Amino acid sequence: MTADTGAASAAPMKSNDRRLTYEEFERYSRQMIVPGMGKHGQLRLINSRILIIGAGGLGCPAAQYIAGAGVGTIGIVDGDTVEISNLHRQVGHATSRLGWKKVDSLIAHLKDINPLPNYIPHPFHLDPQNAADIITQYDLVMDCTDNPATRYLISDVCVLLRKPLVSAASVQKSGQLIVLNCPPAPQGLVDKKYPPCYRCCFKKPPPPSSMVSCGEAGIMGPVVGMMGVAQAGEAIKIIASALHLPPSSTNDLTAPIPERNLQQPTLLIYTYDLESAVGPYSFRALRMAGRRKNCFACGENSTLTLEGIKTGNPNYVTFCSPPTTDHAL
Amino acid sequence: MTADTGAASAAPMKSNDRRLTYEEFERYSRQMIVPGMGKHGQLRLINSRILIIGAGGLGCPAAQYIAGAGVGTIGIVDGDTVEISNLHRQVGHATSRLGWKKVDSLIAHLKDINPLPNYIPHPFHLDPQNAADIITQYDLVMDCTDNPATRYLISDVCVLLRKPLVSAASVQKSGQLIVLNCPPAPQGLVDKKYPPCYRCCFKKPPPPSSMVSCGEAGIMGPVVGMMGVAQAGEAIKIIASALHLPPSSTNDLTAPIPERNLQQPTLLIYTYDLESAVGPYSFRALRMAGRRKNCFACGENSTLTLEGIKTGNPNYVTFCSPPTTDHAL
Amino acid sequence: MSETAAEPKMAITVDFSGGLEMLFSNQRRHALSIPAHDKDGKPSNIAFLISHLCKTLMKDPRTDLFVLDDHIRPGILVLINDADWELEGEEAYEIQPGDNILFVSTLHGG
Amino acid sequence: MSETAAEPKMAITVDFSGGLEMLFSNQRRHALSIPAHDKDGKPSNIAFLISHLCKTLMKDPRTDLFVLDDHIRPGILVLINDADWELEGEEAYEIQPGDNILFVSTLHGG
Ligand SMILES: [Zn+2]
Ligand SMILES: [Zn+2]
Repeated sequence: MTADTGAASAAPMKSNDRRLTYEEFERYSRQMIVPGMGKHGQLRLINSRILIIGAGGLGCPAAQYIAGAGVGTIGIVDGDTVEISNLHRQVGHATSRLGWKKVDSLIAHLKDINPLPNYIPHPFHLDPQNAADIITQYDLVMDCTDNPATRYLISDVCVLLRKPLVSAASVQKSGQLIVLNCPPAPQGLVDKKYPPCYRCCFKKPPPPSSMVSCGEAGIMGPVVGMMGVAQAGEAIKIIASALHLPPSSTNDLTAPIPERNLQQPTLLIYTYDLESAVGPYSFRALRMAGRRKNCFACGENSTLTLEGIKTGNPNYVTFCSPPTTDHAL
Repeated sequence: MTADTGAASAAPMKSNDRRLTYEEFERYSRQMIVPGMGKHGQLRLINSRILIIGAGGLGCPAAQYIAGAGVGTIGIVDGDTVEISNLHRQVGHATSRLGWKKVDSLIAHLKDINPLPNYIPHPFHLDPQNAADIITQYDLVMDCTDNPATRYLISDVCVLLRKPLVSAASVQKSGQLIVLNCPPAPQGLVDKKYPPCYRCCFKKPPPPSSMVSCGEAGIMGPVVGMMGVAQAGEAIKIIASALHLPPSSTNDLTAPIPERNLQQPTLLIYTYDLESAVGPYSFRALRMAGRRKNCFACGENSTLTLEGIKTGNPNYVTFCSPPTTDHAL
Repeated sequence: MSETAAEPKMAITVDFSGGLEMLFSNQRRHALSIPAHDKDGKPSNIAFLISHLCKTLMKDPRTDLFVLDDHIRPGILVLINDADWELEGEEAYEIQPGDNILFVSTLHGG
Repeated sequence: MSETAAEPKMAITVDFSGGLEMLFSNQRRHALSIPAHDKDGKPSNIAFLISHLCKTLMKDPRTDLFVLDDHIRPGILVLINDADWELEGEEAYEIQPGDNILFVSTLHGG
C-alpha cells in the first residue's frame, strides 16, 4: 500500500502541478494531447485511486484501459480463481494462469501493460463486513460484479462514503451502463437535482426465479467487453475532468456542486443481435430520474449507516434471495 | 499455415457438424449457450479464417475477443514494432515486449488467452503488391489500420475477392464503425440493394491538410477500444450466423442473397466527451446508402482489377497524398 | 364507419430488451394498434397496456416473468419515449399516439 | 408583424462530429433559426445552409477545413435526420422545420 492509501476520502489534489517524469510523458503523450486532457488531466489520473470490484468479463477490459491510462492506484476485488470457461471473454487472464486467484492473474497482466501504477489486490469477495474498509481507500468505484446483492451493497457504501460509482452489467446479448452518485452528495439531501444511487434507479431486485447469471444464461465476449471498456471511459473522464469534485479552489466536499456536473442521469443499454449488423437500436440512452426523495439509501429519511451494514442491516441476502448461482464468473 | 489455407475462397462449411473436443466445449460453453449461437455457430467460428489488418489500438482489443471466441485461423498484418507510447491503448502488447514486431507481440498474448486457433503472422504493412495474396486466404477482413490509403486498398481488394469487411476508425474522442461488402456481391452488379463498399460510403479521402493521425492528434484508449471490441462483435456475428454466405444448402457464391442478410447499411459513430457522462448523443446510428451505381470499385462500369492494383492502378498514394505521418500507431 | 368510431385505436411501438424479448416471440420491436380507451372509457394508460400485452401479445406462458400481482414485476424498467416512467407518472401515464414504450430487464451479470 | 412575414425563419438543429465541432466554438449541437428562403426566394436547401453556416456560425478562420470550392470538403459526411444525404437529394434537399443536419468528419486513425 502507498503512503496515502490510509488517507481515506481526502481529495487527491495535492501534487497536481508537479512535472511528469520522462517515462510518464512518453507513455501518456498520446492521450495528453487530446483536447481537454492535457497535463492537468493526466496528473489527476496519476494521483487518483480507482477500485475495480470484479475481475471477470467487465473487470478485465475495464482494468486494461484504467491501467493503460495511468491511474496511480488501482485496487481489484475478487475471490474467484481463473477457469478455462472464463477465457473467451475475460481477456486479462490466460491459459498459463488457470487456477490463479483472478486478482493476481489480472494484476500480473496489468503490470506488463503499465508497471507505473500501484496495484492493490483484494483477493476475496466484497461483503458487508469488509466493504466500507476497502471502498474508503479509493476515489471512485467500478462495479464489475455479477450478482444483485453485491450491487446493492456497493451502492449503499458508495452513498455513505460519497464515492462516485460507474456501474455496468451484461448477460447473453445485452449490456447496461450507468454513472451513479456522481458527483456524490450527502445522504438525505434531496432539495436539488442530485444524482441517483443504484437503489434510486433499481428499487427492487428481480425475484430469484427471473434472474440469470452469465454461467447459466451465457454471454457473448464482445458484449460484456464493450460494457467494460465503456466503464473505463466513464471512470477516466470523471477523474481527469474532476466531475466528482467541488470546484478545484476548495476541497470542501459539502461545497455546492457546479452546474456542469449535474447532468441528466443516463442508462445506456446495448443490444447485440446475432442475426443483423449494428443498427439504430443497438445503443439506447435512457433518461433516468435523479435522486429519489424516499430512497432507502440516499433519500430524505434514510436510516442506512455503515455500522448498520456491518452488523447485518439491511440483509442483502434476504433482500435479493439470490439463486444458487455459478459464482465463478 | 494450415492445410486449408491455400484453398483460397472456398466456403469453410465442410466440418460444421463434427463433435467438439472436450477442451473446445469447456472453453466456449458460455457463448455456446447464448440463444442463436449454439454448437452450429461455434463450429462456424472454429472453421473460419479472419484477417485483422493492424495490430494497434483497434486491432489489439478486436483480436482478444476474436481469439477468445475460438475463430480457427487468425491472421494479423502489421509492419510496426511496439513502442511505449502505444501501451496506453494497445492492450495486447506489453512493456516486456517493447521493440517486438507488433504481430509477434500480439500473437504471444493471444496464444495465452487461447492456444487453440492457428495464428498467422504477416509482419509487414499491407501494400498493393501483397494485399490480394494475403486477403484471399481469409473469409472475413477487419480493417484496423490507421491511414486512408490502406483503407481504400483493403476495400478494393475485398470487393474483388468478395470478402466481407468490418471497418472501424478512431481519433481523439471519436470513433466510427461500419460493416461493408456483406454479403459480398459480384463487382458490377447493381440491380438489387447490394451492400456498399468503403468507396460507396467515402467517395474521396479528405485533403491531406485536414487529416490527423492518432500520433498527431492523440487518442483516448477507451474510445479506440470500444471500436475494436465492437468490430470483433460484428465479425463474430457475421461468421457465426453465416450472414456473408448464400443459404447453407449451397456453396454457390453467386446464388441470390437471402433477404435477411440485405440490411440497411449503418455507420455507427461514437462521441466521447471528457466533460459529461454518456448521453443521448454518445452513439448515433446513421443510415447509409447501398452500393452506388457509379462506384469506382464495385459499380456498374468499374474497371478495377486485381492485376491493375498490383501494377499501380489506381495509385493509392497519389489518391490520398497522405501527410508525413507517424506511422507507428 | 360507426364501428371504427366506437372502438378508436391508436398506433404505438412497444419494445422489449435485456432478455424480455424472449417472452414476446423473440421480437424486440412490435408495432401495435391498441384501444384508445379502456373498458371504462378512460384513456389507455400504462397499467392498461401491461394487461393488454399479457392478454394479446405474450405467447409465453410464464407471465410471472413480466407481471406479478397485476403490476410489472420488480427488475423491469419501463421507459416512455426513452424516459424512465417515474418522470412521466408511472402506471397512470396516458398513452399518446406514436408513443414508444420500452420494457427492459435489469441485468446483473458481469 | 410584416417584417416577420417578410423574413420567415425556421428552427433546425445542426450537429458537428468527428472533430468538426472544433471549427464551431467546440460545440457539438447548435439550435439555429435559419431563413426559410434564400435570397432568390427559393426554399433553403443544404447548399444554402452550408454557406449560411460559414457566414454566421463559423468563428474559426480555417474555412477550407469545412468548405472547398463552395462545396462541402471531401471527407465530410452530411446526414439529414441521421440518413446519408445521398438518400435525400444531397445539396438540393429542401430543409424542413425541425430537421437535424449532422456534419461528420471521416476518421482514419486506429
Ligand atoms: Zn438513492
Ligand atoms: Zn462501392
